[in-house]
Amino acid sequence: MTESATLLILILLTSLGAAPVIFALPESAARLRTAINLTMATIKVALVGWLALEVGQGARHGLSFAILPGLEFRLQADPLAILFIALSAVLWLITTIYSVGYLERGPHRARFFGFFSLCVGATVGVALAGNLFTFLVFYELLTLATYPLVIHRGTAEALRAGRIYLIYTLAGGLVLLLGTLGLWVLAGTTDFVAGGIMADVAAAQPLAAQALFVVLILALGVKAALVPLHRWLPIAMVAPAPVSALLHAVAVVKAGAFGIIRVVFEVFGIETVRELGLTMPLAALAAVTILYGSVRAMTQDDIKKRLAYSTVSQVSYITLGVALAGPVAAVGALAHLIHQGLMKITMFMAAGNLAEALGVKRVSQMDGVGRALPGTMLAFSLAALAMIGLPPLAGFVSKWYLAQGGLAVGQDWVIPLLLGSSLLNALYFLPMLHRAWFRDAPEAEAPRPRIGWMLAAPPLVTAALVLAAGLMANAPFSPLEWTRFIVELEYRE
Amino acid sequence: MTGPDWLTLSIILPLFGAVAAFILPRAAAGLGLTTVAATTLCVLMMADQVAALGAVTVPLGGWGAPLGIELRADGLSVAMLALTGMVGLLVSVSAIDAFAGDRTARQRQYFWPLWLLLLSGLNGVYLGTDLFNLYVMIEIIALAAVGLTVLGGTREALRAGLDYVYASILGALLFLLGVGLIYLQLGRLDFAGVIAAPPSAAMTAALAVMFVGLALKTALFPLHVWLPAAHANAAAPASALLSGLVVKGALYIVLRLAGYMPALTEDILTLIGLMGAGAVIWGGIQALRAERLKLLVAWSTVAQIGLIFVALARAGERGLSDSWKAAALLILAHGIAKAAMFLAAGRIKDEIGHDRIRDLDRSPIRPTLAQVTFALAAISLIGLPPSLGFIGKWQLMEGAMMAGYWHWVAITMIGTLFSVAYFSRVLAGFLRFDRVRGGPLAEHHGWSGADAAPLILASAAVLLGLAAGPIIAFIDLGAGGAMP
Amino acid sequence: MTAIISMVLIGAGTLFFLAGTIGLLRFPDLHCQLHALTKADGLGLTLIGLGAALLAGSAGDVARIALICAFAALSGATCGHLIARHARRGNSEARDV
Amino acid sequence: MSDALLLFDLLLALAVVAIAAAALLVRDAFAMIVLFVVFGLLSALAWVRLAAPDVALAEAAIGTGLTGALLLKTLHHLRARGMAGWQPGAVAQRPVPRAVAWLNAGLALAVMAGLGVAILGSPLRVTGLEIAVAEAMPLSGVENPVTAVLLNFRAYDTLMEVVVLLSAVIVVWQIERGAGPAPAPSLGPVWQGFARLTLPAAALVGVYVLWAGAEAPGGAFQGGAMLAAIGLMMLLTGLYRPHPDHRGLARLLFVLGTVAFAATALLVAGGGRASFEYPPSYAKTLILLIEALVTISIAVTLTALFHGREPVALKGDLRHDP
Amino acid sequence: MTPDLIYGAAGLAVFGIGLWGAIALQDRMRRLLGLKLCSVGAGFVLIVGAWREPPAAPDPMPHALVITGIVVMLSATAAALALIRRLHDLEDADDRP
Repeated sequence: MTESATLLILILLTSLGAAPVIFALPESAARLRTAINLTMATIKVALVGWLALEVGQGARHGLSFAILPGLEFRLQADPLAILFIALSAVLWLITTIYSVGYLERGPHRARFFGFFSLCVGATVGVALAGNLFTFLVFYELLTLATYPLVIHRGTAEALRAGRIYLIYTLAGGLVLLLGTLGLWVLAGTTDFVAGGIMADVAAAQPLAAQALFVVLILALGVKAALVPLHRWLPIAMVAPAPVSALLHAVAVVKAGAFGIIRVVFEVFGIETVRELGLTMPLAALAAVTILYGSVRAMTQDDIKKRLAYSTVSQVSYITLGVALAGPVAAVGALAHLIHQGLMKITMFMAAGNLAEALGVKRVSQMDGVGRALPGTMLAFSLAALAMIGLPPLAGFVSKWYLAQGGLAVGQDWVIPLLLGSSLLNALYFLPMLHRAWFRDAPEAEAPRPRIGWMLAAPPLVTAALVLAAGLMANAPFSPLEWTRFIVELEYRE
Repeated sequence: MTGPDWLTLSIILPLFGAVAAFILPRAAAGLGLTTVAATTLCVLMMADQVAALGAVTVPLGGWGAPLGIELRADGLSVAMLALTGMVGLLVSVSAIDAFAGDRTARQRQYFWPLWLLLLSGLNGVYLGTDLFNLYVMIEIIALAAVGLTVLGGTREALRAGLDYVYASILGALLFLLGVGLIYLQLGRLDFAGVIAAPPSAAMTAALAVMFVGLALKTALFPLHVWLPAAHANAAAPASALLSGLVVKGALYIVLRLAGYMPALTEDILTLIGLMGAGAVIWGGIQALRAERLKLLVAWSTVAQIGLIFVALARAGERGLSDSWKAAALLILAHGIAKAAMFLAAGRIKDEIGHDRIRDLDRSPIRPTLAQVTFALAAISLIGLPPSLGFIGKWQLMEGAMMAGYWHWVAITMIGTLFSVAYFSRVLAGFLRFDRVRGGPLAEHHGWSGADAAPLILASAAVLLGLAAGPIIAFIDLGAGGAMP
Repeated sequence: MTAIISMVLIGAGTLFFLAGTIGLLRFPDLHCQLHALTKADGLGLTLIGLGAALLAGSAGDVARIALICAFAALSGATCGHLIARHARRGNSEARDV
Repeated sequence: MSDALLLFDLLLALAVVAIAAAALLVRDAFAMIVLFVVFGLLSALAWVRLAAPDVALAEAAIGTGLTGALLLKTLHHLRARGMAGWQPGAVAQRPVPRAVAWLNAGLALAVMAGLGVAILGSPLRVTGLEIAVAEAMPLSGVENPVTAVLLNFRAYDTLMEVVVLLSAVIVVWQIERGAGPAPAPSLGPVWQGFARLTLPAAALVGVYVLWAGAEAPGGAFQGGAMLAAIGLMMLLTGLYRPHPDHRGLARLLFVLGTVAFAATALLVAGGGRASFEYPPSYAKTLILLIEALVTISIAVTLTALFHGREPVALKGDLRHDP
Repeated sequence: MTPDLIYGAAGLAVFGIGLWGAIALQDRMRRLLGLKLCSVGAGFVLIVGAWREPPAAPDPMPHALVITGIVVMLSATAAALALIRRLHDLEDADDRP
């Protein structure tokens, strides 16, 4: 089981190890810092690729050492972990390029990149966690690493947002600690085992098991931005663009969703959850979040807030897929984990470019933006259409599987829900596209602002990935293929 | 054995160091540091002796337990000695820098003899098994600690020092009265005698008086009034020693007695827990209202000590045989983290010039290394993973949950929330840049060699959580019934 | 026989101490009080010393008692002198004594 | 005959408790100190009645004599500087509200009552360690059991006690420094004559008490206290004026006792003997050697504690120490 | 009614009075005196523990402990008094303009 732990440690070290080095670098050593960042990111992508290959062939790397009698700090690389690491590694590389360009002359860059790589390290840790205890360790580390990034600008408003963010996420962390302790007391172990460990406990004390499930979902729901606990996400948009791009669209939010997947599949086991009658409430909560998120998104004039609310609703697709408790729905959920990440990061980077180059922050100011920044807006439009669910693109694939999953399990109401939410998506994305392309810029033809390649290229690359994920869905190493591989493993036990 | 054993050496060596530092004031710093290093070496040698043989007992003067005094090193005592050695060494390194200027020549001259006497007293407490001997050791610690408190020479420090003297003398005398009453009952004063004692009303009364004395010395909630002023007004290395190590001596004795007290019934434990809970809440409230950084850190000591007593009472009487381990872990975690935090606070005050929390974000100079140390120490004190504090709280809550005492779990959660609240007041001050006045922002300006020691301590506090397994295994060595 | 004589001597000595104390309480000003104390107590002490010497066993004890009486008388006188000298110098603090 | 002594005991006990209360309650500070000294002497007498001569000697010399001298010196210091006619009420601290005062009194009373009940309920006169001490006496090298316990059986305790004294002088020197208050006035010829006669005699008695400690009540602490009394006398009357150059010697004398004791403790260890275990044949000589050095240390330390400050010439201090 | 009962009670009473003094009184030197009374009270308890019926010799162990206690209490008192003097100087220096 623990063939070679060195690979895992190396992956972790590329970001956790790099952070202190970056912190120590003086502010002026910008070139050296960028070099370190980029090399580390590329090494990580390569390592993750190699790990994915090995795991593909059935190898299971792992590492664990006992902290307390019976309590282990365990890392394990199962296919589900690989899915999430691949996403964060690739996107970290792209976002590093983007943020180097974005923060050209800004202050405190050493601190920014230090915490940036700490965050990704934590995200990788969250993915690799072999039991709920290790998951909790990296979950809290993620909170601590993201707080300084949210308040990076250091203004009073940023600090207020930071305080709200901290209250929500640390409270979530505390509740997760309580949940982990409850699990440890009830089941004697907190390990993630395909098929779950709570089967017998649920049979013995159904009430305690239900309570534990609610506590865990509540704790993870904070980061997965389920409805009552989502308020921190739009407020945290005060952070600079790369932070909202990578962290609030990919790392932090996905960590919550990933946690829910782990809890439902590998702590409780899908059958136990169904027996405890908890699948329906979870699905309902997800549905409410999807609709609520979309409705709120429509009313937002600020671009980043609109994208934030859209993230709130999109992440709940994953929770919905998990709650539908069917293999096909699970594939849809996991695929959406990847697709939504790719789509949302493109849009956030595009929004960043608009703010950086044209000073456009609000939807009402987006008239004629398409001509000013053709490349960026092309990527934005592509991602928006994919998000709405246009057939050949990635969004459609995951929604299709979710619908199939719902039907397979007899939850017919899923179809109207998905259609409705797609309609809502259209309602808040299409006006933006319309303003960008079919309205001409209000004042005279402004000189075409030049933004460096570092800002222009990344959205295009991610948009291409979105396209690829949609078109070549059945290619050997496409996200969809990999999720089928995971779900097949998950349901074999 | 060819020469004096490690146990006596670890007590007498700092004594010789103190004498040398007192006689040769100019060479005090060098002598002091070498002595602390040598003592830590002694402790390490003792540690592997204990690891090999289990508990090691040295009958001083060759007279055996009831008549003479015995030194005993088991897992817990060596763990505390290691804590004192490690924290002491790093505080000493930081003190060399803190008192380097000529303005602080007098403080430099007197810091070392007092600190080494304190070290000798602490090592004596951790190795002693005779109740009266513990009383004498407590007095040495008290006197040296008062000396360190008033090292600054300011009026507030002296007034706090005076209150501290009264509290510690009264505590010691209550302890002495308890020792007297126990001698009246048993006719012997060593731990073995106390264990074997049949529970009786007089025995409970004696142990109760001793506990009140010790509660006064550890500043447990209703008797905590003297601590915040004393720790806040002392010089940085001194307050690190006071908060990090001095309080631990009395806590260790409480731990030892709690292990053997036949009379520690359920309701006494609940009372202790309630006092601890009071400390957690009151300490938290006061820390939120504290104006100055060091006062906030001092109030957080009051809260953390309360939590340690809650850990002792977490699983009631049945769980006591296991609760003391959770308390011991919390003591170790708090010792390391609090010493690092006080050193960091001292560094920040030196760099910025003041330690008013409200104006932390106004200064252009940002000693980021010291601020990072403060943040790391805060992580361990709040109890976030992977710090040792987290493992301590984990054990506390786990024990309480197993025994069904949910109120202690709630108290720990409230304590954690309070600590998050008052530490984020400070961290927000570090990370805010829009109200900077007087000169350009200098991010790397405040860095200096003096930050190394606190940073090592703070990162040790955070990373030691991963090594909790071996630590707990070590604490278990020689403990339990084997105690003579 | 010697027991009766020593009892008488010690009784007389105690009486002198009593007189000295009454003198201390009754006399109006400092000098009279000093007078009463030093004289009466000195004599009282010597008588008690004599009585105790009779009861004492070895010569060593007698020598010790003699030394005690001598030094007590000497220090009594000196203290009386110092207090008087202090008072005579009209030092403001004298009145508080 | 024995009930007469019982009557005496009762009276003495009542006197002790009454004077203790009076000492705390009397308004004038000087009267408080005088009452305290009387209380100390009476409790020493009580301890003689309880067949504890060594302790009575120590209490009279150190507990009452020296503490009384320290209190008087502090009172003089406070009065000389500002608080004339200093009454407790006059002190700036806010008076304690009556309810709290009674609460405290009630608390103290309750604690004592609880203890008293618990003690009376338990068997008294449990056989302590006297048998163990008696058996080990021949090996201890001295005849007086208390000195045997102090310097052989629990030598480690006594070493640490000397360390406490050393740390006290370090703390005192660290707190106060610079020239002392106005030098004491000269006390005239009568005093010089008296001093010339008694001080050497007192020194002789001190050494005798130290030497006698091996067989009869006495020993290092009592002898040290007497020699310290000589030191006090010389300080008070200006026969010796502390000078900054003497600091080096003073520090050496302070640490002399501790170093001797600790060094012996370590040197005897080894060859199957634990530390502090004197070889029986050399026990008496070692004990007396240690006692002598400790006595010197104690005498100098107690005198320095009375002087109360490190005799260093502060640059800013006009009244340089003469 | 044996001496040790009488003095035991007296000792506890003195400790109580000292405890009250140390807690309740506001003035610095009185609180210190209260602590010294506690120390003597504790000494009484130990000495009473050592007393045996007259023909038998008392237990020497508590005697040694009380001697140590007295010296320790003196050290603490000396330190506290030095603090009081120094604090008084500082407060005095501040009050005087």
